[in-house]
Amino acid sequence: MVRVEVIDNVLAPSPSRIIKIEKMTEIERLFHVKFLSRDLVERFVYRPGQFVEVGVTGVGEAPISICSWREEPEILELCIRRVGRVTNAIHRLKEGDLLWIRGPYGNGFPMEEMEGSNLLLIAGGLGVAPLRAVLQYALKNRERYGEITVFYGFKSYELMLFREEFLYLFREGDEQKLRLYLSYEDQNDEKCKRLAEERGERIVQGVVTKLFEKTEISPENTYAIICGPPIMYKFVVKELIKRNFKPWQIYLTLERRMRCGIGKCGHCIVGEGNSIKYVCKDGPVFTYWDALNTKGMI
Amino acid sequence: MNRERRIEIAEITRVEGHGRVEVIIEGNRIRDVKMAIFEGPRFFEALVEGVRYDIVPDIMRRICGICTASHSLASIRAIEKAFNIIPTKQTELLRDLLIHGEVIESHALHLFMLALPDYLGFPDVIRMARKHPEMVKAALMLKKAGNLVHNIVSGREVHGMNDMIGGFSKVPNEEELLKIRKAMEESKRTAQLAVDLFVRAGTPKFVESENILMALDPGEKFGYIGDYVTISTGDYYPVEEYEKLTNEKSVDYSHARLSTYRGSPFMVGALSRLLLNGKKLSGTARELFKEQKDLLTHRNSLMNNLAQSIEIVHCVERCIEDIDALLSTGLVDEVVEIEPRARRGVGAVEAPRGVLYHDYTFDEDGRVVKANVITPTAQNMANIEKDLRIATQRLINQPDEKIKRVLEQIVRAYDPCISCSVHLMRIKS
Amino acid sequence: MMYLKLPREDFDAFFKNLQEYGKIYGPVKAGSSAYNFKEVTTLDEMDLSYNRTIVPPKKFFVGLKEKIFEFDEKRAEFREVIEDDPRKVIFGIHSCDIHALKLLDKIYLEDMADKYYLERRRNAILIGIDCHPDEHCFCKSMGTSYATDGFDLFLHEISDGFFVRVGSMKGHEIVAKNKGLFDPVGSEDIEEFKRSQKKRLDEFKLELNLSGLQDMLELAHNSQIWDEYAEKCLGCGTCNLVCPTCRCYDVIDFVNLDITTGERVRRWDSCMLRRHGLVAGGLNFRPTRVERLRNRFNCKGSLLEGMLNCVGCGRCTVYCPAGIDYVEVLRKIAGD
Amino acid sequence: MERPKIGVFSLTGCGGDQLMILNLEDVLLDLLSYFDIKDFQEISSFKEDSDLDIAFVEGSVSTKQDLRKLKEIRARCKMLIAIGNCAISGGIQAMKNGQMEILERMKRVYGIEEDIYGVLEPKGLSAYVKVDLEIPGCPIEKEETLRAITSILHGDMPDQFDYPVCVECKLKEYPCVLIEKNLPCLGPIIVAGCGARCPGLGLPCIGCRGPIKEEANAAAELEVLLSKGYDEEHIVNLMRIFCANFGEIKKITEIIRRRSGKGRQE
Ligand SMILES: Cc1cc2nc3c(=O)[nH]c(=O)nc-3n(C[C@H](O)[C@H](O)[C@H](O)COP(=O)(O)OP(=O)(O)OC[C@H]3O[C@@H](n4cnc5c(N)ncnc54)[C@H](O)[C@@H]3O)c2cc1C
Ligand code: SF4
Ligand code: SF4
Ligand code: SF4
Repeated sequence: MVRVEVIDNVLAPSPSRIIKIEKMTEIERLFHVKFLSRDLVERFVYRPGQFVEVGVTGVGEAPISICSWREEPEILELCIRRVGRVTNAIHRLKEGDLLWIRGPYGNGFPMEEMEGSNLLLIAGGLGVAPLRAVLQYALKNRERYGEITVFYGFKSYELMLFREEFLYLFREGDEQKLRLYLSYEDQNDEKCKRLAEERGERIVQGVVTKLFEKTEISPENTYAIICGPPIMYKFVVKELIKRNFKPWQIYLTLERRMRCGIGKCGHCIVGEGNSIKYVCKDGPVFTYWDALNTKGMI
Repeated sequence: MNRERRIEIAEITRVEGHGRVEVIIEGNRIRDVKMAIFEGPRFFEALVEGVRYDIVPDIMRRICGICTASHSLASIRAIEKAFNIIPTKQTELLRDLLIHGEVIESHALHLFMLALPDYLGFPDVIRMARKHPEMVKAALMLKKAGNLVHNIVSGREVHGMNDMIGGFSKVPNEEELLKIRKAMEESKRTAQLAVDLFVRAGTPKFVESENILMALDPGEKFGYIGDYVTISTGDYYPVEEYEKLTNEKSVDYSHARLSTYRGSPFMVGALSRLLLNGKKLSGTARELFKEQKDLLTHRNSLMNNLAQSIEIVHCVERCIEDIDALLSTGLVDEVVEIEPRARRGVGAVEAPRGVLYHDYTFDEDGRVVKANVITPTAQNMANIEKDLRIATQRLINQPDEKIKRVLEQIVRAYDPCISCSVHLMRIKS
Repeated sequence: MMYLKLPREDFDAFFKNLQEYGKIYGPVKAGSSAYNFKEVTTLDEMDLSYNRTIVPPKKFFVGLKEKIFEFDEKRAEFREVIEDDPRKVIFGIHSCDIHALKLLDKIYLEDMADKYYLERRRNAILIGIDCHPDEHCFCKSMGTSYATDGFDLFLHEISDGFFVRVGSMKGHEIVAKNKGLFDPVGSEDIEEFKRSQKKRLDEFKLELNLSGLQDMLELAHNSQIWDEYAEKCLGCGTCNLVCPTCRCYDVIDFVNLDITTGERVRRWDSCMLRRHGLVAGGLNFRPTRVERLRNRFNCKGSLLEGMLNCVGCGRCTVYCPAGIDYVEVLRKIAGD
Repeated sequence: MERPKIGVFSLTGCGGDQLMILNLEDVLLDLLSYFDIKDFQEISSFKEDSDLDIAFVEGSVSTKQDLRKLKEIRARCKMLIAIGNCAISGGIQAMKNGQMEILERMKRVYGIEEDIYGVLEPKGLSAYVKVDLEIPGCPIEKEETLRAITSILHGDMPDQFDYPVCVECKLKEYPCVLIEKNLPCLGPIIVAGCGARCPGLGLPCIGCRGPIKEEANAAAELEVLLSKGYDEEHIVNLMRIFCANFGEIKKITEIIRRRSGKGRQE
C-alpha cells in the first residue's frame, strides 16, 4: 500500500479559550481568545486586515476579522455581531469556554508598503473592527507613518463599538498625532450632541461621508482604507475620487459568504470574464483599482 | 325527577386522532352515549374530484398516517378494477408483504404503546419503559420490523410512494428482502410475548354482548386482501355492494349517522377477522388461535387486543413466507400498461382496524368523477357506542373515575383511527 | 511517453489484476441514457462506450456529501475522518474529466492543500479510455479532447485490443507488474492509433468559438440574455452539481443524540442556489437568477486558476431540466 | 441542562408526523428521556397544563376549534415548531383552497349544505400565529427531525434546507426522471431534505415537502411540464397537492385560468 506522509489538515481548527467577553452593544461582543497550544501562538503570524475562521462545534464556522494587533499574538480580539447560527452560538458562550480557530487567512493590509505615508481610515459600523487592528498597528509603529486621520461613523452613541477607546482618542488622540472624526446618524442622540458641544469640529450628525466636510483631505502621499457595509463604499469612494485619490491609493476590505477561507469552497468568488478572484485569499483587502476591474466587487 | 349524571372524557388519549366520550345518565337509565369526533374534516372525496387517476393514490394514502399502505392499496385496487388491470403474481406477493408489514407496525404500536399501559397500570409507554425497559425495547424492534417492510416495499414508513397502480416502481432486491426476513425471524419471540401478555391480562366482562362481525374473505389463506365480505350472520357480498353493509343511518339513540348492517351495529377488525377466517390460519398463529379459542369470543370486543396479538404472530410468519416465495422465483422489473376507462371500481382491504373501502368513478380521460371512502373506524363507531352503553349500564353504581377508565379502555380496544374516519358525521356539541 | 499494446485476450486479466490497487470503479448504466461510476468486479458490468456519467469523477476526491471531522465537545476534540478507502482504480475516465481533475488539483492542492483530496488523489489510479463525441460534446473546442497527462494509463481501442499510453510512474509500475499481458506496439498499431484519432476528431459536431470569450462575457454584463434565460431557469443547481470543474462546497455540523459529540460534513454546493451569495443581514450578492446565471457562466468562462473552467463535457446541457443549452448561451453572448 | 418541557399536539391531519417521531424506534426512548413530556395525547394519558419550552404541532388549522387550540398552545409555549406540511401550509386538504368553497365541499362529501363543523379553509400555523421553526414533509423525515431536535437541545436552531430536491437527486447520482422518462417531476421547485426519495425510486417528486418559499420558479416548471405534453389542469392539480397555499403556485393557477379562460372547478 502506498503510504502518504502525514500532512497538516488545513481545515482542522485549533482550540482556544475565551478569556474575556466584553459586551459592546446588544448584538456585538468583544471576545478575547487565547490559543491553548503554545506552538500555535508561534506559528500564528498575522497582519491587520486578516481574518480567522471561528467555529463552534455542532454549529459551524464563520469568518471573523482579527480586530486587534499585538506583536505577540498571545491573545486575539474578535468583535462579533450576532446575526445567524454561528454568531448566535458564539454569543451564548461564556468566559472559559472554547472557540475553534483556523487561520490567519486573507491578504491583510500592506502595512509595509504604506510606510512613510499618511493614513486615512474610514470605518462604518462593524467595519471598525478590522480597522482597529490597522490603527493599533500604526500607533504601535507610529514613527513609520505620517498623518493618521480616522473617520468613524455609527448609528448612535449606544451602537458605537469600542466606545471607550475611540472616545479617548477623540479627546486625547492629538497627543499621538491622530485626528479622529466621528459621525452619528440618530438626530435625537443626546449623548452625541453633548460630544458635539465638547468638540464640535470633530463630530457631525449624518453619514460618514459628511466628515469630508470637516477637514481637508489631501491625496498627497496618502492611503485611504475603508471598511463598512457594502453600500458605504460607493459613496466614500466617490468623495475620495473627487479629492483626486488614485484608485490604487484606496484600500477596501470586503465581505462574502465563506466556508473554507482558503480558496476552495468557492463561495466568495467575485468578478466576471477577465478578472475573477477569491475574496478569501486574493482579498479580503483590495484596492479600488481591483474593484474597478472586477465587476460586482463592490 | 331523577338527577342527571354526566360522565365525560374530554379527550381520549392514546388513540390516533381526537375524540371524546360523553355519557348522560338519568337515575338508573342511560339517556345518551356519544362518542364525538372533533377531528377537522378534510374532504378527501372532494379533493380528488377532477384529478387524473395516476395521482389519486398519492392523495388518498394521506388519509391516514398509520394505515397508509391500506389506503394506498384500497385506492390502487379500486383503480385497477375500474381499468381492468390484473396485477402480476409478484405484485400480489409484494402487496401481501406490504400489508402484513403494516399490520405488524400498527398492531405493535397499538398493543404495546397504547393499550398495554392500561393493563400494567401506567399512563404511558414512556413510564412503562422505566419499569419494563427490555419489553419496550423488544416491542420497538417488532414495530421497526413492520416499518422495515414499509420502508423497503413502499419507500418509507408513512405515505410510501413506491406502490402504484399496476405494481411497484422499484422492485425490492434480494438483499433488501433478506433484511426484512432477518428482522422478522428476530421478531418472532416478541410477537408471541404479546399474546402471552394479553392472555394474562385477563378478560374483563363488562362489555359482553352479541356482536355482528364483518371481514373480507381473504381467499384460501388468512390475509388482508379480498373482494368479498363475509358476515357472522352467514351473509356474503361482493365489495361492490359495500353500501348495503355500511348503511349510514340515523339510529334512535344517537343523533349521528352510524354504520349499521340491517339496522344493527357491527364490528370490524382483528377479532372479526380471526373469528370469521381463523380456520385459514396456519403455523404458530393457528396453534395460538386454537389454544385461545375460549377467550376469543365474539361476545367480548375487548378481546380485539388478544386477536391483534395473534395476528402479529401470523403476520411475522407470513412476511417470511411471502419473501421466500418471492425469492424462489426471482424478482423482475415489470411494466404495466394503463388505459383509463370511464368506469367505476371498488377496492377493499383489511386495514389493521378493519375493512376499508375506496370507491371511484372515472370519466373517459381517467379523471375522478366521484369518490367515496368508508373507513373501519367509521364502521365500528356504532358498535363502540353500543359497548359504551352496555358497560356504563353494568358499572352504573361505580364512581365516575372507574367508569371513565373502563370506557376509555373499550374505545382503545377498537384501536380507533379517528383521523381517517373521514366519513363520520358527528357534530361536536 | 511509453506506448504498449494490450491485446484483447489479455484485457480481462489486466482488469482483474488491477484489483490489487484498490476497488475498481467504472461506468455503469444507471437509466435509459445515464451512467454512473460504480464499483465493478467484472468487465461486463461496465459500458465502456458510455458518453458521460451523471456526476463527474470529482466525487472520488471530494465526496458528494462526506464527513470530514468528528468532534467531542467534552473532550475538546476534533478528529479528522476520511470515510472511504482512498485506494481506488477509476477505470474508463474520459479525457475531458481528466482535464477537469487537473483544474481541481490546482484548487485543492496548490497553496494549502486539502488533505482529503490529496490522500485520495495520491492513492487513486486513473485509467483513461477513448470516447466518441455525441451531439453535446464540445471538448474539442475547449482543447480538452485529448489528455496528454493527468492519467496513469490511457487506453485507445484498436481492432485487436488497446493502444496504451503510460502516463505516470504508477502507470509504469502497473505495466511492469503485468509485463506478460502487454506487447510492444508495432507499426500497424501506430498507424491504426493515428487513424482512429483522426477519425475521432472528425466526429465532433458541436463547436464553440472561444476567442475573446472573457471579454464577451464581461461586455454582456447588462445583456438581456441573462434575463431571458433566468426566466427559464429553475434554479435547481443541477448544472453545477454535474459539472466536473465546479468546486463549491458547503459545510454543516450535526450533533448526535448525546448532545456532546457530532460531525462536520461537507457537500457539493451550487452557485445557482439562493444561499450561495447570502451574507449577514440578509444581503445577497446574487439576489436573483439573473445574477446567478451570469455568475455561473462567467465563472465557467473565466481563467480562474490559470485555465479555462469548462472542459466541454456537455453535462450541464444534458441534465438541465429546463433544457438550457450552455453552448447556445455562450454563442449568444459572443454574438455568434 | 434542565429537561425542556414539551408538548406534542395535533390539529387536523393524518397523524403521520407524530408517528414519524414514534418511528424513531432505535433512539426513541433515549430521545424522549431528554424531555419532560407534559402533553402527548397520541401516546400518553399523562397531561399537565403547565408552560412549555417547546410545542410540536402537527396538522392544519381547519376548524375554529383547531384555531382555538393553536392559540392556547402558542400562549403556553416558548418555542412553537410546526411539523409536517399540514402545519406549515395547510397540507393536502388545502388542495382546493380558492377553487372550491367549503360549503361546496360539505355538499359533495356529506350531502348537506351547512357548515356543521365550524370549518375554516385549511391553512398552516403561521397564517395565524408566530412559528419558530418549520420541519417540512408529508410526512416529516426522521433524520431531519432528529437533527433539528439535537440541534435545539444543543442550544441552537437547526440549519434548514433552502435548496431543491434536484440537488439531493444529483448528490445521490439518480438519473433525472424528468429528462429520462418525461415524468412530471416537481423536484426543481421543492425543498430538499428527503434525499430525493421519489426520483430514487424512479418516480416523479410530487412535492410533499412544499416549495422553496419566495424562490421556486413555478412558472418555468409549468413551461417545462407543458413542453413534456402534460395538460394544464393536470399540472395545476399536481402542484396544488401540497403547495396550494403558496404564492408561487397560486400564481400558476391564475396564469392558467387566464390562459384557458376556464377553470374546471369554478
Ligand atoms: C473576511 C470577513 C471578515 C468578517 N469579519 C467579521 C467580524 O469581525 N465581525 C463580525 O461580526 N462579522 C464578521 N464577518 C461577517 C461574519 O462572517 C458573518 O456575520 C457570519 O459568517 C454569519 O454567520 P452565522 O452562521 O452567524 O450566520 P448565518 O446563519 O450563516 O446567517 C448569515 C445571514 O444569512 C442569512 N440567512 C441565513 N440563513 C437564512 C435563511 N434560511 N433564509 C434567509 N436568510 C438566511 C441571514 O441574513 C443571516 O443574517 C466577516 C466576514 C468576512 C467574509
Ligand atoms: S440545471 Fe438548468 S434549470 Fe437548473 S440551475 Fe442550471 S441552468 Fe438553471
Ligand atoms: S428527477 Fe426530479 S428532482 Fe431529480 S434532477 Fe430531475 S427534476 Fe430534479
Ligand atoms: S421526492 Fe418530493 S414527493 Fe418524494 S419524498 Fe421528496 S419531496 Fe416528497
